[in-house]
Amino acid sequence: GASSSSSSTGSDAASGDTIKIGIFEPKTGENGGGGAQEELAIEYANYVRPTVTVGGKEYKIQLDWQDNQSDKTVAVTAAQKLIADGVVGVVGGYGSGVCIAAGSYYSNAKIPAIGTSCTNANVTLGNDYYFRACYLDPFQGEVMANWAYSNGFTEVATIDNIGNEYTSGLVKTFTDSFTVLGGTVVDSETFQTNESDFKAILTNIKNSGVKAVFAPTDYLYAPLLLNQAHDLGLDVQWIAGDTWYSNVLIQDAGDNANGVVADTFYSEGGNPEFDAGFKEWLNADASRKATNLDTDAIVGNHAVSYDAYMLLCDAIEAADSLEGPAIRDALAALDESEGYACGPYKFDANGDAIKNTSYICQITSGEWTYQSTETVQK
Amino acid sequence: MADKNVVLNIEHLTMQFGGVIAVNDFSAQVKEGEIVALIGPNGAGKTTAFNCITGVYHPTNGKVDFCGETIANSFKISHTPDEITKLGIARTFQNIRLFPKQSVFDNVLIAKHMRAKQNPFTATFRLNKSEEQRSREETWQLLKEQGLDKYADWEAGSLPYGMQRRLEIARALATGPKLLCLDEPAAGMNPQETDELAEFICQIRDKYNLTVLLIEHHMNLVMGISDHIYCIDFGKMIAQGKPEAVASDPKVIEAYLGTQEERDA
Amino acid sequence: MISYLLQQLLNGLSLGGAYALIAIGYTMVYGILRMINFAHGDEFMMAGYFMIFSLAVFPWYFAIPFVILCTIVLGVVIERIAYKPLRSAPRMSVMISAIGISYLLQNLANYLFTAMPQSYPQIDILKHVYTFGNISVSRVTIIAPVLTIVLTFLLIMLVNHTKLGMAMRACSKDQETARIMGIKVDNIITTTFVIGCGLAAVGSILYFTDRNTVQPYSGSLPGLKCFVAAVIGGIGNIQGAVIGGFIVGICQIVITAMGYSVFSDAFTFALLVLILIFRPSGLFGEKAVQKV
Amino acid sequence: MKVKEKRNLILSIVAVLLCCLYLFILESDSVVHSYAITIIERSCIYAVAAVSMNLIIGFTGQFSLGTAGFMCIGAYITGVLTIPVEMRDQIFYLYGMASWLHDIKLPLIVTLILCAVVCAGIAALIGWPVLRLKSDYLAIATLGFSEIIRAIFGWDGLGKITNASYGVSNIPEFKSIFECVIISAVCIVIMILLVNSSYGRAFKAIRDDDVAAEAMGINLFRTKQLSFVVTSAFAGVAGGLLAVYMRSAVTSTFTVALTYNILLMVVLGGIGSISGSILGAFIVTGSQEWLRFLDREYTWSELIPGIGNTGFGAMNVPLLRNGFRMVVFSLLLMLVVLFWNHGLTGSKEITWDRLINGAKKLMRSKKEKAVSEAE
Amino acid sequence: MLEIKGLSINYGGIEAVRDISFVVPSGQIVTLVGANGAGKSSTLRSIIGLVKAKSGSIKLAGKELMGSSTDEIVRNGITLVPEGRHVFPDQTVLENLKIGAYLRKGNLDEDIEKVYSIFPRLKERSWQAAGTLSGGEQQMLAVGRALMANPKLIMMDEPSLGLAPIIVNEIFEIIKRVNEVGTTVLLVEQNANMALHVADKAYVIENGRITIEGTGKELLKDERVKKAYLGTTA
Ligand SMILES: Nc1ncnc2c1ncn2[C@@H]1O[C@H](COP(=O)(O)OP(=O)(O)OP(=O)(O)O)[C@@H](O)[C@H]1O
Ligand SMILES: Nc1ncnc2c1ncn2[C@@H]1O[C@H](COP(=O)(O)OP(=O)(O)OP(=O)(O)O)[C@@H](O)[C@H]1O
Ligand SMILES: [Mg+2]
Ligand SMILES: [Mg+2]
Repeated sequence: GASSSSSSTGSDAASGDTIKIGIFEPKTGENGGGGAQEELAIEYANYVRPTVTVGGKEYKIQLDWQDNQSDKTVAVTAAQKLIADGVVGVVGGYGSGVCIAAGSYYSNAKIPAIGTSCTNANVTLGNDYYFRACYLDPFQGEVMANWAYSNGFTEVATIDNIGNEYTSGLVKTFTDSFTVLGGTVVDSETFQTNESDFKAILTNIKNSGVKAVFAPTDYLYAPLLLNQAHDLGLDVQWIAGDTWYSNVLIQDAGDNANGVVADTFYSEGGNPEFDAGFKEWLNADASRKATNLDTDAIVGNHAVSYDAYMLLCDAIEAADSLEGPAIRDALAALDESEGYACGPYKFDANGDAIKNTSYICQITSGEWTYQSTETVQK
Repeated sequence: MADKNVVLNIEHLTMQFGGVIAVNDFSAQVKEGEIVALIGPNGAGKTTAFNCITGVYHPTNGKVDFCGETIANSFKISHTPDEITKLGIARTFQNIRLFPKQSVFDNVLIAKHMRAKQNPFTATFRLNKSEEQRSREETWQLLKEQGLDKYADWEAGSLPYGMQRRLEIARALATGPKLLCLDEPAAGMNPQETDELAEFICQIRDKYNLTVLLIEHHMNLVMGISDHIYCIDFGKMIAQGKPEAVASDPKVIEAYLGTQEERDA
Repeated sequence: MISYLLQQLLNGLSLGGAYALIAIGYTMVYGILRMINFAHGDEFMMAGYFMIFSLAVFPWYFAIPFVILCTIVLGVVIERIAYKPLRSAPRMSVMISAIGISYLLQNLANYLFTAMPQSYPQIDILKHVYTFGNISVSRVTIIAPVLTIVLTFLLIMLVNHTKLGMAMRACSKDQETARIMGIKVDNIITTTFVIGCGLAAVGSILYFTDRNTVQPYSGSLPGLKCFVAAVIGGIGNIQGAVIGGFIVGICQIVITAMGYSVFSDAFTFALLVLILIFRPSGLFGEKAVQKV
Repeated sequence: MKVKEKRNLILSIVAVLLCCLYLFILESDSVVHSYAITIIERSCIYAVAAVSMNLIIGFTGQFSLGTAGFMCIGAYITGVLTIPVEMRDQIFYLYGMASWLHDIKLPLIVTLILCAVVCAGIAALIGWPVLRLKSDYLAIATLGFSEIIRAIFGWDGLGKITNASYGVSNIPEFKSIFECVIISAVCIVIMILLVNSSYGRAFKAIRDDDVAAEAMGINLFRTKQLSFVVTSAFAGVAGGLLAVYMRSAVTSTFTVALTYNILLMVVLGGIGSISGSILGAFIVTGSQEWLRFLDREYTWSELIPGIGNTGFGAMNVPLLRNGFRMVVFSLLLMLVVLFWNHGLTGSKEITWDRLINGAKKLMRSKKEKAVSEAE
Repeated sequence: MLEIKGLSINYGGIEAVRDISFVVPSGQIVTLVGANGAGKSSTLRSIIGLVKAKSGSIKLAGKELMGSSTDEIVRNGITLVPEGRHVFPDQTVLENLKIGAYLRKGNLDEDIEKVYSIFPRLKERSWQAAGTLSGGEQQMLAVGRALMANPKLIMMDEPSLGLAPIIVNEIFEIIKRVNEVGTTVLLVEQNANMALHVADKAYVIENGRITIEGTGKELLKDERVKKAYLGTTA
């Protein structure tokens, strides 16, 4: 099938009637998997909307992919490569660390960027040119604390991945909110990145006797935790963040995944039109489906990535310009409700999408099912 | 009570490796200006005795005095090989240990490092030019005297074997020793080369006022140049004295030399 | 409390068993080539992928030998391509070649199988969970240490009491002289890789069955730890590698259980450094005395 | 002899001027050239690290793999001391920054010197136990120390100072490419001077034969220690520079993989050759970038113009996709290791004489070819 | 039995051996003498296949060996006692002997006894690790190990190197005894005096070329040999 791609030769962004949009995602490294999913959604978005109109002229959009390898040193050069290629704006990426590393280069080059699923506050903080389509870590922590407390868990254990800003941020806000609500975190366990043996901490948790565990880790660790917990006979309510919301978890962890609760930016069914279109596009090409791990299930990362692309296009059209500062201003002023997977968008002073709802889903009998919508008043 | 003339005084030296007693209660004296030979069957402990003297091993028992200063004993393990070299004992090795990839000149120049007045800072920022200059000049001087100057740019490893032995001795001389210890300098040399070596050793002894301690299996060389011989077997001294006396000692013949008939056979 | 301790001990033993099997591979290759086979951890990772694919086709009793075979072939091919041409090259080049192969395997896995973790198939007979009161163990937890000890015993018999073992020991000391004895040194080295990779494959089955997912970098951290284990035990020494493996496994569990997971790797290394300071060639390593 | 020296001097001056000119061109429009600038900056920083590693591995023969650890120390020191004071509360939002440290902000040069001093001090301490070990044992012990250092910096007990494993971000970037290049050059020049001094000869003596070196009156331990301390100090500086380059310092950057990567540059360039290490750093960094085009999918019509209309033209090139670049990179690496196993420079320095002789040989062989073809 | 023709060996650019030809007749002791670095060891090492020769031919009983791998050559009945003994230090004396017979099948006890009868000292030490033997004992072991292969031709590279005079005598005794049992011997020696005494045939190698050849007795009387290799005192 035809895939959209760019040629690396053209240096001028608006050469002829094409412009370039940079895709800043990890294709390799620890987050390579997540990056691939987001790319897929961006590719779809590009398929849905292959052009923008500026100054009455229609420009074809070329996607310029650069792999940041989930590595901060590489992220800098990947960002520079995008800048050198003359992209109009950047979409991406998965994982906050790389975005933070690259962020200042975009702002120096006056190129607006829209974060997809980088949930750390520092991505947009103090950076005028970085925007973000998803919500922030503290919000998720609060949501999950609410859910846990209101579902009768007053004592929980937490599992933190040291060095992972996402996990640690969530654990911290969860702990704070949960304590304020009146619950106690009985046992807070930690592990290091790349660890794959969790029996020691799981045994500790088992020993502490809690009924629920909050483990907002990267997806990588989810099946490991669940399966090892099963082997140890640890039977608890697993609560996690958006990263666990993935059909692969059901594949990887099988029955052990039953009961897991996670929140997400987007839950399938939230926007039937988007779901249908994306699924159709996915199913049209076996290689796309393969990249999506052979399912046509839609996760939050798909939705926010799609939205990020759309937001950028909208801003370009709103600004009616290909100049970075103008697009940035248009993004800052943007207040749109139509055409996105995750509902209306508006950015706050930091450039973060103002979102106050999160969808909570649970795996029941081998399928993610929508549970409730949690809203937090800021 | 050190005799003024005694340069090296070994007392009851013992060196044990696990169950093996390589050197067993060995005592010896080396007087200034002498060439003293250490002979004995293979594995008798000659090289080990050298290693104790030069600080490579720390003896299990006994002590070694050099010019009145104790350089090795069983409790004090503070003298490392480099300190001993600094005190004035230089050595060569049974298996040649040059720096084979470096030039002949650099091989000798390295021996000057120890005595140059410098520290890493001055050396890095070239604040010790005169010192460096002097080291280089002295090295040239020595190479010329040893007839090695035409090889100065060669890689040491590519020298003919005999030259390598000679270079190793030159390098040892460059450290400015009072006592020179040679471990089988003639090993792997043919009789003619061995004769040349004998002459060479006598020459440098006179020229640099050296005392020489020598291990060797070539009896022609040993008998020809030594003033005094110690013979050891199983780490124990079995004979000592003037060459002729040792050569005719029945214990030495039995353990080491073999009878005349055997040699002629 | 007792059951808690017992459970943690079991965790440590099973982890240690898998580590030990991998550590043997390091030790054997080092013993014979004086070279750290940095790619060993990645061969182990590849074994994980092989299992995923073969179990999709075969029943487990075919899949397991098949995986072992594939890993062995991989190891032998690597040896032939990347190490054999460098027999007379400086040691450092061989080491870099090993690092290069390790890069290559990781990147290849990344390219072929994507960076997304793939779920490791469940081998039901290994996953059966036993429950004794408060303690739960899966069968693999028990099998790992037992199998390790049995295999080690067989291996030691092989090395010390067979002609092949004699030739292996000869090659590890002096390849040239071994050649003069009529030993086909290359074949012996290949055999060593066969054994090392076979054990890595078994280790990988035990390890991944317990951990359920494989991704391109799954091999690097266990690889490093097993290497540490081999050094702690005295590299080149099979018994040492096994004991080292158990020490590293148990320490890791203990430190993590105590809540210092930040320091679990650091502790392993600190232990290593401490052991090396007092025993510069590991616990059971041959003393490297330089005869002057 | 004299003429040659003069020629070489002139050539060197011309080369340096050309480099400066190139940098000026880049600098004059830094936005357009930003990609080239970052590649050069990164290469320079890695060159410092590679040369420093070569000092201990290539020149002193001590197989130490602690580079990443010392770079980590350098990066954190630089990070913590140079981020703008007003950003600090934001960055340390989890732990809060220690009050005594909160308002200390130093110029880059001062922090880099501090990096060097601190790393040297730590190296002196670490060196005391580990430098007694030999070859592989030393390697694994230093590797271990580097992991321990990483764990300490990632430990939340130090969160008030290091921001634990979240690292410090928003480090001010280089003012211009010259800042990075000049600092790197100065570091490398200092190491070259050291290597060519009497101490450098002592290093090489230890590398070639430590027993003989000791017999030459070289204090083994102190000399190894010196080499280790200098290596670590410059690794620290390289780490500091890297932090500025990345604009952040996080423990996860300084893993064993980083050490291997630098080792790769050293060996690729040629162990024991400083110019080789610099070359290695530029080649490894550069080629990873140049090969970027391999990472995305092409349709055949993009590669071979004119076949777009056939059905074939719309098909993807099956090989090119995510991760293929790194596969190619590792294959290239293996080829170099297998066919130039003494490194690109063959462990000798690149000199003008060598370059000119090489060029002459090339010309001659071409001429000969031309001649033989003519015949 | 062994016929070398036009053998040349290069190391990098250096020509170590240039166009050497000689024969080793069955049942005899042939010796190569020469100064250091003359190329004697290189010649032996290329015969056994450890060093690749540039050109030439090596024939054993009419069979071309050039280009075969070391183990094939050893299979053909040649073995080498390497310069510097090279026993396997961690293995016992007995194991070292068994490795010597690596290519042979069947019962070794008889052969081991035979070696023990030649070297009674080895029997006493059969359980000792070879690395802890004295130099002379190691040399005996190296020879014994080579004999275990039951070779037609045994090549010895400087067996007297670094040995005490008494042991040197013993070694030459052994060489004679080995030859008496019917093994052909190719001997390389610095100690020209003794070597020429035992040799049936001798060649002098200088700078990679054969310059003088003749029977042992002839060479002992040769003026050039006397001057260069036997020393003034001999
Ligand atoms: N580092 C060591 N560890 C164990 N044993 C040793 C060590 N060094 C020497 N020995 C043993 O000590 C004994 C004496 O060895 P030494 O090298 O001193 O003999 P030698 O007299 O020099 O013999 P040769 O003439 O063959 O050189 C030998 O049995 C040797 O194996
Ligand atoms: N591996 C090698 N690489 C390069 N040159 C070598 C190598 N081995 C030997 N040579 C060179 O080849 C020449 C012949 O060496 P060879 O060892 O054959 O001499 P030899 O007659 O056995 O001398 P010796 O009496 O010292 O044993 C010498 O110049 C030596 O330096
Ligand atoms: Mg000796
Ligand atoms: Mg020889």
